[in-house]
Amino acid sequence: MNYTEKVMDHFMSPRNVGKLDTYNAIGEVGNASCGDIIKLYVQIDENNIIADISFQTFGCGAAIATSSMTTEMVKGKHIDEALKITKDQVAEELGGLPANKMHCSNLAADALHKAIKDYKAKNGIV
Amino acid sequence: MNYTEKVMDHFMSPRNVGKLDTYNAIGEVGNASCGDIIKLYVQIDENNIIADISFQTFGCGAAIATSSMTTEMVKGKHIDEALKITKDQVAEELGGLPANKMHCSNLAADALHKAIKDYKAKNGIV
Amino acid sequence: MEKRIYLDNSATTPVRPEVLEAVYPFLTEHGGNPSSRHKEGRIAKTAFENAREQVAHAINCQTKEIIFTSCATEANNSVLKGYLSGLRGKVVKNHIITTAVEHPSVFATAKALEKDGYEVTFLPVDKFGRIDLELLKSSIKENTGLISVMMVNNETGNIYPVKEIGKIASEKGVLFHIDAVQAIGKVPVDVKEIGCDFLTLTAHKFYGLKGAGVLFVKWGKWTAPFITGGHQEKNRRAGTENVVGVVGLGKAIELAVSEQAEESERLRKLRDHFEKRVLEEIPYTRIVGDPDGRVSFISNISFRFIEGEAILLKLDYEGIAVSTGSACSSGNLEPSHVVTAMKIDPEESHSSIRFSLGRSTTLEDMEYTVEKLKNIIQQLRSFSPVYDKFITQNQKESDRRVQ
Amino acid sequence: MEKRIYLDNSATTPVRPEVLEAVYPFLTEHGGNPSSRHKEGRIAKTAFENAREQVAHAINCQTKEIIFTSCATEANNSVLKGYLSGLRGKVVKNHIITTAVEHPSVFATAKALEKDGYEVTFLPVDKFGRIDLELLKSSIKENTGLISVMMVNNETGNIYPVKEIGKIASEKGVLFHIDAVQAIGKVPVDVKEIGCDFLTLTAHKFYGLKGAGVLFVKWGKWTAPFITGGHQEKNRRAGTENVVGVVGLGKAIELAVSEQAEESERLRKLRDHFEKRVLEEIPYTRIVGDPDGRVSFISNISFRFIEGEAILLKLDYEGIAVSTGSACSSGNLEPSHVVTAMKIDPEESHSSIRFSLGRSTTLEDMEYTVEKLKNIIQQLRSFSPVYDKFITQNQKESDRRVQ
Ligand SMILES: Cc1ncc(COP(=O)(O)O)c(C=O)c1O
Ligand SMILES: Cc1ncc(COP(=O)(O)O)c(C=O)c1O
Repeated sequence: MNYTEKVMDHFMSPRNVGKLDTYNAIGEVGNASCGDIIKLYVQIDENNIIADISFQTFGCGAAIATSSMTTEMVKGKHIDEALKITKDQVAEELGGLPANKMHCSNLAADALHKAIKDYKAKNGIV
Repeated sequence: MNYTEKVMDHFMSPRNVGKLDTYNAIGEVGNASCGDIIKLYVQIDENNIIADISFQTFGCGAAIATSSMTTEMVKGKHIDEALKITKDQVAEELGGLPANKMHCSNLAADALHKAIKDYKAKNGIV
Repeated sequence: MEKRIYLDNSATTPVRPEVLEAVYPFLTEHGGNPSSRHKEGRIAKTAFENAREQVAHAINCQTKEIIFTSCATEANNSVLKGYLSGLRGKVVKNHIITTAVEHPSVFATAKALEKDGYEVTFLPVDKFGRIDLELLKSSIKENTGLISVMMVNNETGNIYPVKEIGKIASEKGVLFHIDAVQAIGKVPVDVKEIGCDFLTLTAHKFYGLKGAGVLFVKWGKWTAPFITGGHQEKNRRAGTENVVGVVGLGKAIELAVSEQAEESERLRKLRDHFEKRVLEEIPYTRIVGDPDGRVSFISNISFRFIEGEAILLKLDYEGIAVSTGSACSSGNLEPSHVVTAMKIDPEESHSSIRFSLGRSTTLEDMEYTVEKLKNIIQQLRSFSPVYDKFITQNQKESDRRVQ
Repeated sequence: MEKRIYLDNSATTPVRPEVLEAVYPFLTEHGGNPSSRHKEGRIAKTAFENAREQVAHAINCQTKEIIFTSCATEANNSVLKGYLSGLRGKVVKNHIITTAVEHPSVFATAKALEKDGYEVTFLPVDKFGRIDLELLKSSIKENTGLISVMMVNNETGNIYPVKEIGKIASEKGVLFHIDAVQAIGKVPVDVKEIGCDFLTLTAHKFYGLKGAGVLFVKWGKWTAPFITGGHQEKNRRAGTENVVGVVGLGKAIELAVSEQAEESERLRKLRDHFEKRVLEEIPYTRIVGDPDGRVSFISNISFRFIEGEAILLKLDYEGIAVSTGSACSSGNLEPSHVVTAMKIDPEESHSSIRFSLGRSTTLEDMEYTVEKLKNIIQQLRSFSPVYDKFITQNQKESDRRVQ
């Protein structure tokens, strides 16, 4: 039921918060009625490396912590590698999440995939 | 629910217990399956006064106390006066009885009435 | 020990020292069963029955009208289900009227009964959480058997007009049940004056122990025993009596009711001061509930653009205990049925925090809480996408206006 | 304080010091609701879940198989009624098998279900209180859904062959419920080894507090929630958790099970010595129950020609607490259904006293009790009309023989 120490750490001191000054990809998932909205701002460089990333999150502790964790996990990674990151990996990296939070509040990886896929489509990358 | 002090007194130190050496009337009520048997031994003198009385009781605290109380109440009384004594009066004299004991365990007055009526019938008293 | 500010007294209250003192002998030398005939039993019985008198005195009824239960949830189940099993085989009176804002112990139970083929009307509420008495009246039909309305709502603190409902119910010959869990010790609760047939309480909302509750059943009225077996509570609730819980409940209700007027006033001042500061110093906040008809110890405030749990956790870290929506449904992620019934918009429905004050609450606590809140709300909004969007739009609009 | 000898441990046990120590923090500084997300809530939750582990360990099951209830009576009601509501609308499996000697929480509930149109078989017992396994087997029919048999009888101490019943039940695909209230801490209780689907316990029989019970539900098996409302106990038992009761239960069961083997042996010696002396030194006495299959802490003895309550009161006056028949039906005047089922003759059925030993019991206690009993029995018989008749008849017969 309770959050792990790592979740609490990412929740209390979230990494990469806010909106990047410059970004070339955005991914947003969730909606207010389910209580979670996660928006990622991503700066992808010419080698398709995630040079910088930040998040805005409306949501519970788990939503904020998973957002923060996801940005940390993918910063500096090639976008194709980043696409391989799953929600389960994010939860695992945080030492686990309460069962009722696994599904609804662990959306950051989805937002990331969305951002990358949009970027790829826009830039004709396959 | 609990017994009054007076009930406990009559239960712990019952008056007039056992079987009189001489008696000319007996009254028995109750049966083992309902858990109460009361038997009174009565010595009625030529003036129809209860000269002596004793009881044997198989039963709970209330049954023993009401038996004891009844014998005290009627000793020295004329049988016609004794016949007027009711179970409610016995209970009252004891300061009350728990509701569930009023009915089943308060039988001594009945036994007394039986003894006197038998005596009257046998001796042709009307 | 770390300093803590406990503002979750609607969820549960700690045991107060006088209650501990009252129950202590029954945790040590007096271990008897009230149903036993020996001295140990009689001591337990006497204390147990003394608690019954304390309750009867507190709500102005007779001792024989009190049934002790394990909690209000059991008592509410007993009324709703027991009332119905009293009807077994009869087709009439299978309609219940309740509200859309009841505690789950009534709400979910009524929903379950509905599934079982009974007819239930859930009275809607307006955006302040108020019910419409005219609607209640007109909802009563030939087959209406029971009205169940809470006295004080556990999420908003709204007070419902139970006296008026009692009048309507008795005019129409319908039984009336009140869930008074959040009312006792907070407003006067007098069953004679109200005129109800059933009323439920739970000890742990007024500084008693968790695990002891009360079901008042007006003399002459009847519900089928819900828990069957032994002869306890005159065959109306079987099971060995919870001596410690009930003795504690007795002491707690005696104190709660005797201190009610003064304590309510004290908390009203603290609560009003707190709300004034929050509404003035933190933008985009508002009171959830009926501003004109609330108990004085609950403050439900929505902080737009942020989700409640995040606020709760940050406050907790700062030493302040609060809850989001109903504590009873905190295992859940949905906004509560109460907030939903009030038609608060989905985003805001996730943003509300319930501050519930209690005996330990001081002015310093409330000042400290305001200060911490200001930081926390500002910080959480700083990375809220909803806030960002709102501000950006506002900016555009004001830019447009300026042009 | 007056010296008391408490020989009514089957009715209830006092709270043991280790349990008080375990619950004390939750009566003082830790007042939180386990469902709350803040620190106060987490502290309560942790202790509460720790108790669940203690119970799971004690009866050898998984923590998710444990539901905490307010008492065994509630748990027994939950199984019998919840099992049935799981069947709602289905005609099959509406037959329950139980025994004629169950505790009222099963017996009376089964009787009530019978009235509601369910089919119930009450297995008879012999004069020792034993059931016939062959009869049980042959009672199972196409529509049998549940077998409910207690592990240890609360009046006689008889141990029932639950392992054999478990085997029969699983062979026939019938659910099996055990009321293990009087068994835990007295004999080993291992749900895996027994192979049951439901099992119930109550804390106050093993030195926990009154008001906390356990319902074990084998994983994958199901009963409809009995008390509905909040999400507590994974929606299987609504109502704010009784933290003090459950934390105490956890500690109590841990100790009871770890001390079981040694304590049972200690009590067996005391009990056997007591019974030997009583049977030898007081005429017209005998053991009620199965001499070859009883737990070691109960001694039910009939003292012919006297009614039990009189003995109880006299013993109480001498400082000794005992009970007549079942403590649970002591509001009643009838001989218990258990004694009736054993076909003990009516007069003797009123004459039995249950001595139930416990942690506090010493050899001196038992010696003292024998001495007091001798006087009391003699005194009460001295004015028993039944005794008088018996002696007179015996006298006549022996006179006849002499002539
Ligand atoms: C065998 C048995 N089952 C069930 C119970 C009921 O326990 P409780 O009264 O705690 O519900 C008892 C004791 O009262 C008992 O002895
Ligand atoms: C209004 C209301 N009714 C009923 C309950 C149920 O009380 P309990 O959980 O003690 O059964 C609560 C609190 O939980 C409540 O706030």
